[in-house]
Amino acid sequence: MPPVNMATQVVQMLAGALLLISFAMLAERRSRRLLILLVWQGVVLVTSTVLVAASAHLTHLYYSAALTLLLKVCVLPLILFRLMRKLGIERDNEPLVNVPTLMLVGLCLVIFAFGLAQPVTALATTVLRKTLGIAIAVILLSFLMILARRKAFTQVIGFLSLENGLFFAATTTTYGMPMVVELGMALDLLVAVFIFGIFFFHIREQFDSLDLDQLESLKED
Amino acid sequence: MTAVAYVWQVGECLLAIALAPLFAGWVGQCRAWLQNRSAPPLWQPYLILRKLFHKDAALATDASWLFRLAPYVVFSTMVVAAAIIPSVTTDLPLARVADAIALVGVFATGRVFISLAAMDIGTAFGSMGARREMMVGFLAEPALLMVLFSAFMTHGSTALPEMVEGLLSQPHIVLHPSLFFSGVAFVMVLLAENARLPVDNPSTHLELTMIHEAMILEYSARHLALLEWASWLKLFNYACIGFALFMPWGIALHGASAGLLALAIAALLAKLVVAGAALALFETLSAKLRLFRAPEFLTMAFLFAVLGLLVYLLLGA
Amino acid sequence: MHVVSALTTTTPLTGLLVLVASWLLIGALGLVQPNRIGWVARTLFPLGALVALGVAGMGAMSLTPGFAAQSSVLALGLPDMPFHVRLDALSGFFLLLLGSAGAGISIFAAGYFRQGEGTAPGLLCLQYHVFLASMALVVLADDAYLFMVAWETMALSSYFLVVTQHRIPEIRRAGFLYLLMAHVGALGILLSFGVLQGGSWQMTFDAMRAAHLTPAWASAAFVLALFGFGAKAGLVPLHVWLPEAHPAAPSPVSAMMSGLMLKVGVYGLLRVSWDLLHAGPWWWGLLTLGLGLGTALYGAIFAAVQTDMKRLLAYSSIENIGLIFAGIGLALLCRSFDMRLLAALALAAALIHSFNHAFFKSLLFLVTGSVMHATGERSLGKLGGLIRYMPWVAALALIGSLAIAGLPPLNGFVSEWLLLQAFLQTPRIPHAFLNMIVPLGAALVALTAALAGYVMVKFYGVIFLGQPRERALENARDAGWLERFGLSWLALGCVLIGVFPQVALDVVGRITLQLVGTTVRRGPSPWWMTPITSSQTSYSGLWLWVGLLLVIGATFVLVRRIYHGRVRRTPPWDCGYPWQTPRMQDSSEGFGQPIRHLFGPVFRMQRELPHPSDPKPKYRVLVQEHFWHQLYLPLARLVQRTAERVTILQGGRLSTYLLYSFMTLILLLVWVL
Amino acid sequence: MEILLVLGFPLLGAALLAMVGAKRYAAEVSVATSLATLLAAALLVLRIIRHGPMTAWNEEFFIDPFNVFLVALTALVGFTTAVFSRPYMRIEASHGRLTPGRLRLYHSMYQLFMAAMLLALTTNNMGFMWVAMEMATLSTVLLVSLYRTRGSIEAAWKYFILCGVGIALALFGTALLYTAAEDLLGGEGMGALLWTHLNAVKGQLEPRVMGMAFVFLLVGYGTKVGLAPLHNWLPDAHAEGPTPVSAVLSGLLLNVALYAVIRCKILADGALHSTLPGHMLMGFGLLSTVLASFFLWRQRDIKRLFAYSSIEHMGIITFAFGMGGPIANFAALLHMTMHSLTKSAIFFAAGHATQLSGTQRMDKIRGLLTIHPSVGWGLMLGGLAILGMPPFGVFTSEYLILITAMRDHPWATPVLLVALAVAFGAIFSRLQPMVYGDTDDKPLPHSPALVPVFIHLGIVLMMGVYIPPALAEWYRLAAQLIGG
Repeated sequence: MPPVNMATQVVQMLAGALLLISFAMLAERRSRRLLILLVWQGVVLVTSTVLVAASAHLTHLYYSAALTLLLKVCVLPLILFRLMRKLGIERDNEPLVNVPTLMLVGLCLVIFAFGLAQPVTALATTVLRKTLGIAIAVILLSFLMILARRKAFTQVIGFLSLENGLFFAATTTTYGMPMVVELGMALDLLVAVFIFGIFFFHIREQFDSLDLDQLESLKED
Repeated sequence: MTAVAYVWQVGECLLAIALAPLFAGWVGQCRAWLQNRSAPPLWQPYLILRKLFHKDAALATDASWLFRLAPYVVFSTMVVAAAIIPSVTTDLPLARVADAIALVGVFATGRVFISLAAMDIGTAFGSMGARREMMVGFLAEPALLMVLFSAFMTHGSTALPEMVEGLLSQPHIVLHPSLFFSGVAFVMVLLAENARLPVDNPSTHLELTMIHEAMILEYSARHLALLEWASWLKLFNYACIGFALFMPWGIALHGASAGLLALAIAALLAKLVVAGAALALFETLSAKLRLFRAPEFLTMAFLFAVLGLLVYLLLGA
Repeated sequence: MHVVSALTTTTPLTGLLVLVASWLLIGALGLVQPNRIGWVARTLFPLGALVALGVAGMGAMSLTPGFAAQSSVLALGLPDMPFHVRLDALSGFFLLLLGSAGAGISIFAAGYFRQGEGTAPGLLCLQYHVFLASMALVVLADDAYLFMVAWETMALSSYFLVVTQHRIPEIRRAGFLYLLMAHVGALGILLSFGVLQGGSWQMTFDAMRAAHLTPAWASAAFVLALFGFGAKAGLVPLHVWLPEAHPAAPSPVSAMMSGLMLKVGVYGLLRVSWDLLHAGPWWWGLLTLGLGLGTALYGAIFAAVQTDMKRLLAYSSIENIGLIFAGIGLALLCRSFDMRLLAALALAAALIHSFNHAFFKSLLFLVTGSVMHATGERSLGKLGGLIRYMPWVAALALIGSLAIAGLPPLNGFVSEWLLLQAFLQTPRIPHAFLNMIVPLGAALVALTAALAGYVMVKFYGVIFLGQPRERALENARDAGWLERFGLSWLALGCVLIGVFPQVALDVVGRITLQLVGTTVRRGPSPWWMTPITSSQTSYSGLWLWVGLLLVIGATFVLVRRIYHGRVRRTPPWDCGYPWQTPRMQDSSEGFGQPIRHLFGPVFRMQRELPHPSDPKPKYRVLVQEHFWHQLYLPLARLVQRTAERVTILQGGRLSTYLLYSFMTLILLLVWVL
Repeated sequence: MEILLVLGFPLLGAALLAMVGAKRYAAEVSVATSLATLLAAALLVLRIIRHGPMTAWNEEFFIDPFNVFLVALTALVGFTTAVFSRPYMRIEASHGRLTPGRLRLYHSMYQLFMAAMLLALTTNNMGFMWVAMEMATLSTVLLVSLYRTRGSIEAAWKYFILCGVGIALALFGTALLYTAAEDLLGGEGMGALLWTHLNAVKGQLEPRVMGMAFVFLLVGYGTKVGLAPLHNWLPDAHAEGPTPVSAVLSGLLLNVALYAVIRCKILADGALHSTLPGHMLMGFGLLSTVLASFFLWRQRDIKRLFAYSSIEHMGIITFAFGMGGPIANFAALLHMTMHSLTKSAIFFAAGHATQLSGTQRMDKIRGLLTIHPSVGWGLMLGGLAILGMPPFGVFTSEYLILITAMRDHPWATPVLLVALAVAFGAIFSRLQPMVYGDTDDKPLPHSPALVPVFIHLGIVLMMGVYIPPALAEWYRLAAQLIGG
């Protein structure tokens, strides 16, 4: 059992922040603020990654931190901002279920996630693994967010925050994936967002709104 | 199988052929008496045959070969049947050729042919009669078969001669309750099969009700003669079956002497007299059924026969 | 010639494989010039007939006394379970049936198939010969896999033949129903085999013979087999496809399906219940017997009310299959009480009846084919009087009708005689209840046989006798020589078995020896049949023929002698009614009337009776089956409703879909926790 | 070396076609690329047959009988599909449904898709496998939305989101896998994600983590396999995309996804020492089979119909893998092959059928036999084959699966049989009126390419009655590898 040093405590604190942010995203109605929250998530992610790198003296984690910074804090939000302005979608959008219920469900999910991670964290070799529960919670929450929103744009944001959660889990629990793999993932993510962008335009020109209620024509009857 | 046996075989056939019209005449005469009519002579049927054989045959324009073939087939089936049935002696070489089941089959063959012939001309009555005949047949046939079966159960053989011998070999008369049912069923079948009241009336041409007569409407002269003869033979055969099953006394067994055989013939004649009178009486007393009722009558017969079988299986007697 | 000698030198099994292969080859050759009728019909089909004769010959060789079962393994099939083939008496018998009847049908088909009827002749030729080959393979198969493959190929090829005229919607519907039922039945058979191998995961029949099943599993296997093979053979209530599919097909195909394919179903049941399974409880027999008798009566009743000649024949096939199953059931029953002789007798009856049915039913179906070609009519209401325009077909059809009606001295009577004899022995069954109930089966058999007579008089009389019900019929022409040849071949079969029943009994004896371990008592000579004891029962087809012909001849001669023989042709008398029209004859509906009256509850009838004051009165009666409306349609509705419920899952809303995967994830996580 | 070729050709082709894809000869280029890939795959197969399993490029790639046969299958179907799509796309263009730009996108994305699948199959690194799967998703999303109709956009979006989320879950599963393996194989370097290494130490992997990891991987990759209730994207994507894409989706992508699932199952089996993963697969399999067979009853769109049938068959295969054991695995692999060959053949024929009648509504498609016999026969025979009618090979595998089920899980057999019977009734009742009867449709502007259809069906037919010993041996080896 390695000593609980400063860095790890900070990391755990950051993990809490991450969870907080995802709850905030769950509650947030405005696309613009959602995007800002996403950026914050990225920032938290980067810092935590750096800290982990520092505490564990892993050079390749620095690279991945840099990559995250570049991708999740700069590039992607930038693209999304421009898209948002182009498509003019800052309007409110109401979740399918009202916010308090969502919160409640989210709470249950967090408890469930902790319960799920408990056996793993119990026999954790690195302190950091204790954050696994939080990572799972973030993932489930963003999943919840995706399926609770009815705008294509918000779904994408949810998707990205899901990715963040994954990334957090990867870094904290396993000191990050191998570099090559991470590069590949980053590339995929980038392409994905580009395609999302393309799709927004297609959807809009076909359905003249990004409302997902329009996209319910393909079904069995 | 001695040569004598074969002689008797042929002799029995000829006897049947010869006696059949007489039996029919006797029944007719009894009926006339019972109905206070002046009776035709006993040999009336022979006169009819003679008359018919002297007429010119009038064939419908588009009668096919089947129409002309049928009378011969029907007649022959009845003769073959007569050869199988032990009316005088049980020492019949041919009886082994076809047992009771085959006998029913032979009757059926005759029926099918006469029905087909009736349909051949394509007149309204012909086809109607054919249908009715087959309707009667498909119920009467299994009934007869069931009667024979319960007899088989009691005597342990489907060959009629064996049955008779089985029955005669018993020291004292055994009463089989099953045979009562079979007997009733058999009488009903006999009436139906031979176009007798209450199912059919041989002595009318009332178009809407007739069965047998409707089928032979188009026949004349020699064909008609053969068919009439065949029908009389049929009646005779049925009577003989009845005797063989229910009152076989007097029938000569294997290797019986000439005297016994003469006795057997006498016994046969006696039985015929009684049976003819009884038949006439029954016919006089019973009224013609509506045609729709006929199937029910026959179903009754069938059920009685099956009942007889069941009773035998239950009581073992 | 050289080929023939080569075949005879090789063992029957290899010879058979070669023959089957050559069937396939002939079929493939049909695709060379699919539309040249001269090539396909006049060349290939006769070749197929020759091959069929070869198959029959090989089958016959396997039935000779000195023959021991041969088996071999092919280089085909699955890696772990290659194709096993085996030729023993049972399969040999059915090959004999297949070949001898098939030859006649093929010859007929050579004259029958013409240009421009739905599928191209070449393709028909392919499907036709694949059908034949697959049936032969089913009979030869010695492992479950080959059996199933051949079995389903048989169903498939016959399906394609059924939908030859696919432009007609009813025919498509019939084809669908047929293949669906065939497939469901095949699933049942597959399950049965799965149970039969009983733990040894060898799917060969040898392994199944060796396997020892618990009574429960054995019964399961038997019931499944009865279901599967019954569905193919047309056992009530699995028969619904049969009256639809058989009429839909071209007549030679109907003949093959009715005459041959149903027998393959019978073979399957025999193989499973007698060869693969060991003796089981008596209720197997009672079940089969009951179903068989029910089917027989049901088929006969429905045949009597049909107005379409091919449907009528189809129902009559159901009836005959019922009789065959009754025989098998009786045999099973006796086996369970170890009454060898009786079992052998019943089994022999069933087998000979299969053989007979193959001949006369094929004959009659082919006859309907000729009639349809000559008149273009299928409905009995539009036929009549053809005996004058098609004397050949009429004469041969008469033989077929008499035979199927079970009249002596033809072959149909022989098998029914044996069956009745078997029933007569049943009081000796050592079971207080059965020995009372089973003999009553004889009553049902008798009733069925009599009804068959009724049906056949209707069939023959309405088609060939009386006045033509349509003007057009008068320019109907008799069938061509190839068709006549085929018909005559089958008719000859009917007569020969009728004349020499003991020969058939001897042949079948080889099988009863294999399956039951004994044969019925041999007659003193080939023309005497005394299956039990000579005193109890005896029948001689030959002497009956001689007797009948003798008497007919004698009568004829005598009448000629005493009669002057003047004949006058006059219009029919008919009680002196002045004018006659063909419409005044009794129609097929009229013939159905007594049956409808007597067995009313069995039918589901819709009648349109004319109103007394109706200017142009119209009478219509539609007879349907209860099974269809009370068993099959509800089943279909159930599936339909379930489908409606299920489709709710695909609601079209993305969030819902995500919710599904979300819940799945949560549930699985809970599961692993 | 061969691996490099196998992956290189499609990548090069994708790049090349991205430039020249709009030209007239683009289709030929695509065909050539696929042919080259096929030959490379053949070389690879030969090498494996000669030298047995191999790893390459410091163990980043790993070829064993299991995946090499999938590589061969993928290359083959990829090639035939390319051959098919040449005339098909030409007809589409002449019907005015596609612009040259779209054609370029189509050809290049098609090759990219092939490359992604081949990478997913050949890589030894679970991370790369994930990357490749994501790549395949992205490329197919673009292919599905090729027509830019409302329907295709909607379908593509649903596909994208569902599979994207699913894939993300799979990534988390991979991360957990890494976590579990890290302590044993060391976090530095790549060791902890190499399947071979994991497989070597699977016995000691931490069970709870592995259990969780397997759940995430199963749900993730299972979404792409189309296991109910994760299947909802599948019918839409198949129905709305161009037919060649439907063919490769059904024929290949599902297989590849299933391959990933099975690789994970092998590890999970070793780690959990329990039948849990097997039971999960069986559950998914049965559920998918039954649900799909009932879905089939309500279909009006021909491509949706066969999409659901794909779900059904994927269910059967998954069930078989779940049962495990040499026979079941053998049957499952065989069924994979048979299904992808048959189903792609069906989609080829169905594609031309829709072009003939100008609609995918089955009640509008009539009388194929009369207007275009080869299309009609292709559809009919393909349909019968996919319904498990002997002598087609699909029956072989279903037969093996059924008898294994009867032995190991008798309770499941009736369920399967009911599903099969229902599916039979549903599909065949739709198939018949389309193939038979009369029609007034007009023949096609260009002659259709039905050679692939009959090649596929020919192979399927052969496998029904005769499996070459070499092939059988190969399947057996693969089955042993999967074990369970």
